[in-house]
Amino acid sequence: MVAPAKSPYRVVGTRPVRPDGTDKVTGRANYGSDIRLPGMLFGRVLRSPHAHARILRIDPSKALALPGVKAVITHTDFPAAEDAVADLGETSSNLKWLVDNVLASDRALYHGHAVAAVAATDPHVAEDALALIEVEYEPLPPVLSVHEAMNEAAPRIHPNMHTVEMMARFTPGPRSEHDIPNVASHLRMEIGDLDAGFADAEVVIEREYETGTSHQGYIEPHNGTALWNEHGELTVWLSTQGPFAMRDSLARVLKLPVSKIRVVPMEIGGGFGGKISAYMEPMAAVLSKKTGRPVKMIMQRDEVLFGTGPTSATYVRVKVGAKRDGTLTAAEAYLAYESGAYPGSPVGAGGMCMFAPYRVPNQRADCYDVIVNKPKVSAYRAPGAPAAAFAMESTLDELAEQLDIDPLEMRVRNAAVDGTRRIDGVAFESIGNEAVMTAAKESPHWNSELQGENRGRGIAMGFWTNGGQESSAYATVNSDGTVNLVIGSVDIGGQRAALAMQLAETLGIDYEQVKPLVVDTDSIGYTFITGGSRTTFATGWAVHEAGLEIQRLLEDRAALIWEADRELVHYDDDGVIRGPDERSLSFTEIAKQLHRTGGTVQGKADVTPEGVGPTFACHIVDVEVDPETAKVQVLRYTAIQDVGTAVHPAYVEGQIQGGAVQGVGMALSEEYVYDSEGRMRNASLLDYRMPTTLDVPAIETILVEEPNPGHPYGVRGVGEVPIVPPLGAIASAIYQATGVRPRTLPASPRVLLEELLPDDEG
Amino acid sequence: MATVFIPALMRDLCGGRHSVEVEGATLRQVLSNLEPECPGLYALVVEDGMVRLGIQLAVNGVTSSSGLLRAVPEDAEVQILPAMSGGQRSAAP
Amino acid sequence: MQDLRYARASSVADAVRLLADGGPTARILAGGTDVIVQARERTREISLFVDVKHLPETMALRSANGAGLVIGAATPCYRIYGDADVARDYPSIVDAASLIGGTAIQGRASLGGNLCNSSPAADGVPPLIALGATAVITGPGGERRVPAREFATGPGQNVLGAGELVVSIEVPAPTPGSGVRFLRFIPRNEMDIAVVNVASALRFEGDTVAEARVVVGAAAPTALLVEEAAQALVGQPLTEETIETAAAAARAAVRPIDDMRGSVKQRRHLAGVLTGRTLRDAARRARGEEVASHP
Amino acid sequence: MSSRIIVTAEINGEPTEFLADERDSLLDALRERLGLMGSKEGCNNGNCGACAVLLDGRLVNSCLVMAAETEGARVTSVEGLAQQDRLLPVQEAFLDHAALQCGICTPGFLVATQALLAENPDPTEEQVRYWLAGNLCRCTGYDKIIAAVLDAAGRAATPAG
Repeated sequence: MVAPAKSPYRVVGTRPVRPDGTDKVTGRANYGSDIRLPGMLFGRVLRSPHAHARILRIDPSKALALPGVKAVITHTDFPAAEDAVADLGETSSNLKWLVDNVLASDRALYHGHAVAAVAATDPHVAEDALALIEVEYEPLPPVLSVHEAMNEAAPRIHPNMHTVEMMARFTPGPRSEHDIPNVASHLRMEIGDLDAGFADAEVVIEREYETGTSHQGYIEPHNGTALWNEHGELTVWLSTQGPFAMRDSLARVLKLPVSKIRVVPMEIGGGFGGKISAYMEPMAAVLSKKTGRPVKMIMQRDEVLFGTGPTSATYVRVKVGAKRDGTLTAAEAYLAYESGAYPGSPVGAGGMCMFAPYRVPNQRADCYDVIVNKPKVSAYRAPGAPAAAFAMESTLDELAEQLDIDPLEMRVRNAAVDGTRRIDGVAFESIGNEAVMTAAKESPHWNSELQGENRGRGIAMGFWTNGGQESSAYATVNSDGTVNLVIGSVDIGGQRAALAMQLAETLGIDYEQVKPLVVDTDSIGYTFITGGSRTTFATGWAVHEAGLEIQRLLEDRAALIWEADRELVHYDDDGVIRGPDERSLSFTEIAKQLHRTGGTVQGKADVTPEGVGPTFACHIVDVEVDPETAKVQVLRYTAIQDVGTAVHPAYVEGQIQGGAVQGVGMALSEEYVYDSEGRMRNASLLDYRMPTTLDVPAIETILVEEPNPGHPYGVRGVGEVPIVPPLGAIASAIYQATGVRPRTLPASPRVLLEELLPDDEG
Repeated sequence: MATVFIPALMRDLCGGRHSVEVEGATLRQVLSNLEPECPGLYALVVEDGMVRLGIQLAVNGVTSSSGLLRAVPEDAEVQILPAMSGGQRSAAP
Repeated sequence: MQDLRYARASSVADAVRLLADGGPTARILAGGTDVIVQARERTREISLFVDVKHLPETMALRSANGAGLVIGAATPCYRIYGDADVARDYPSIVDAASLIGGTAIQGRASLGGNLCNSSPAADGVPPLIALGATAVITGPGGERRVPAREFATGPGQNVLGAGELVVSIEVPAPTPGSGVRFLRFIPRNEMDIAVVNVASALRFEGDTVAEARVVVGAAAPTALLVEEAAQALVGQPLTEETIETAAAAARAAVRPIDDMRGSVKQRRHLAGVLTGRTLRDAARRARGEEVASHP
Repeated sequence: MSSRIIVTAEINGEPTEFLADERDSLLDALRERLGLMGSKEGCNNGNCGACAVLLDGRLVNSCLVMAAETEGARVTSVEGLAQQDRLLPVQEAFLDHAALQCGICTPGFLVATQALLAENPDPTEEQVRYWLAGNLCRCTGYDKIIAAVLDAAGRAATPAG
């Protein structure tokens, strides 16, 4: 089933213009950096030039003497700092890490680590002041890769930290018998009997893979404006994926009750997981407290690259066993992911996702979270999965080739189906994995012939699951028959539209009758982040529930108006309330009468939905590799994905296309380049190479609509999985084109050329 | 009876077993009843009366943030999983 | 942005005076695509911008028949590649001007600025050297002319003395039988600094190469005129063999460095590849065949 | 010490006099001095195109223009594209094609597209991609943007009835 022949919905599945669209094409939409307040000061951050250094002394006196400079802060200005310092040791040091990552305390742990911040009357003056803050450093040897970090001789970045055997990140289990240097945690997932599985195999191959550090690359730099007023109330305006998550972080760092903090989400210019953590916001708050004035802070682009959270650079070793007919018998992986300066890489997710599209009875993944002197990693679209999938998909491809089986057929033969157990023990239910593979097999792209020299075609699968968590919504009926829909989920790419559509569907009214509004943390119940592929799913659920409450209340009102038996009054799918004696009132008609019959009506819902739907994707890519320069050009790209019900298909396609192109960047051109001292050398959008319009072709999409039975409209999260398959697909395509299989990504021309060049040249 | 799947690194607490069957109508009851079978496991999963940050519990494969009060149907499967969704709270320090 | 002043020159003489008065930290502001970034990122000390975009001399673009081409030092790229005469007679200049940065950069960036920024990887410079162009310099001591190949003296360094500025660039008129081509290698397809770039200029007499210039950029402290490549070509028909000899000469002549944008091995190899490709295209253009600069 | 200058320019069709810091870029001046927040700062060194404006009709990055340079010049930012209450075809096309997700790059793309169509009313897909290569978008993978631009060219060519 590629798409249902006839949609059961009136609004869901259509492609209306987004409610915030006009503001966004006229320049009127207010993003975080667009805010201007009376008396506002401008803040800037001084950052460490060293990857690892003891901070001996910070002297702000010259900066403070500069006219226009109003305040300088360091780590000690945070109220939580004192407690946090005491919280050393091997147990959960979350708070210390959180505070230290915002502003370094005794040591700077990466190039770009914030060490001080200044507020001044003018942005130019604030910048001038940075140069006047004196910091004395004692440089320490940096640790720059998982291999270096895990070596016995490596300096311990957190001397008191020991490896814990963890269920998951930040959850200490027993201390490991083998304390591995700079490894914060080791997580093992296992099902079946691995040894038996490999004994059963007729072919076994084991390969190693590495990926570089890449950044979410949102075009809008981080920003935050804070006003801490005389009553001790803090208001922060910013671009964030999670206003409530930010409120929580601020409360912890600043030791404030959440009720004293109001976070106002402005429009957000991209996030992809990177705009959740606190960076400058607590600094802006403390600078505001110190000066009594609002303080606005905006990162420069280089700060975004070296001062926020990119994704992990990774090392993955994978071993796969199969029968001659291609049946997989066992799969084992060793994953070591850089977490940056503090624990918390997404290595567990990598281990959990890499084998998920396949039915492998015996599996094990050992996942290591490794500290290095680089920025603390942050979530980035399907965190951890792309690198791990690259390793598995490449190995599977090689296995298929050895067994002389078509790579897609190899996947079809081993496809996970309902009832197949994942490595974490969960059995799949109602998944679209096979449907995606079938759609790939039937796609025009797969059935086209690839002609021309130096060209190759690759295919790869990807898996991700979407999140549930809390969401709130309420909706008020206006007398003109419209509805104000109030939500706490930030709109990062069409969420207002997708949510308004679901409410319109529930109420049987037109999309245009719903006016969605994103509000601050004082104005709605706790709503988890816009991220984790959860908003259309979970906030959509809340919106639906709010709609159902409106239905019930309007039934009550109609019964009252008609003096009819409540049981005989029904709100029908077409938005008409019908009662006895063929009486009926349309939504608009009853809306008009509300004020005269007892007042307005409001539906509300706070939900924590279960029933999250796992998603699968299959990408097909054709590339051409210039044999003389090793430059890879993507010629054609098709992304097939199980999207559940596509609420607004254009934005679903957009998620897939955007995710695929970010994956192309990871595969071909994006990586952090460090020198031997651990300084990032390419902290600009010139040299951190995100794909341009010329680097990618049109991205064809095939939406496989396998509705999620766990959601009223069958919604599955769609945003993350499209970044998972591109790495493996492109690597395989390069192999087909050149005979060289990239095992380190990005496969930049520089790296690939080494493989393609004749040895005698030079 | 619910079947609790034991994560690899907690199996030595349970005599090496991959899964254990216990009674319980809620996750809290299931985990409490598991304790005699797998001493020490409860403290690894529960902190201050709540599921630890970074862990999620799945009932029949479905995770939720409803915590320990969640109902466990008869013959359900319960898994103890690492939290992993994009941007989960635990992704940030 | 470091603290600086802005002054708009009302004449070339005014620009010279402003520069001289401003001292060593005064800089000419043409398109600004390099110097504004340098001032903002404080990679170069600048206290004064002297804007020269309001002077007829620096904004010129004249290609009188047979008398060569005069490009004002501040004339932006888009005007250069948008000019039909330049496109016909000096296509390698169009090759370069149409790929420096993106469209918005080309709305401002100038070849004079590219020359004066003196980056070893400047895309505008190799075609000028290959065409035998001359920088017309004015300063407190009057006017002087310096060949483009002698202009840069090292990364970020050039022959300009105190108070001197480049007013224009003169390019000799093409001779019959000549063809030119510029290509660069970048990892993306736009918006990158060249890993290596090469400009080639050929003049044929019949089938024989009568004159050849191969200039390799980003592979030495300044763009490199590879005499050995020319020697391998001149006096013979252009064949795959002579092209390979020239490419080998380019590979042998370059003195590249390893940096974040490319490795020594990669640059050396690419110098050969691009030498071959530019020579083939230059020959096509010499024969009157169409070789497009850009879509 | 910073010094202040007064600049007179035509901003979005209006003769405008504004006070600027001599160090201000045109982007700084538009946003901080004139309150025109439509032009966005994505990289502040000419590599993303989010701040693109027309300077005397020519597409430039406003972060790479000094405010002082605009004395006597004409500047058109995204706020100046729409005529009275009518969106331009390119603005309509971006909405209809869902060519924006977060929308932060959109002002730059719209200004750049307007400049393209003024010069080449009927571009090929390759020409569109070439012209827009200096405008980065991280959300869309460009697919729907290119479709919207090609559609806008068609709409502009067909006068509304």
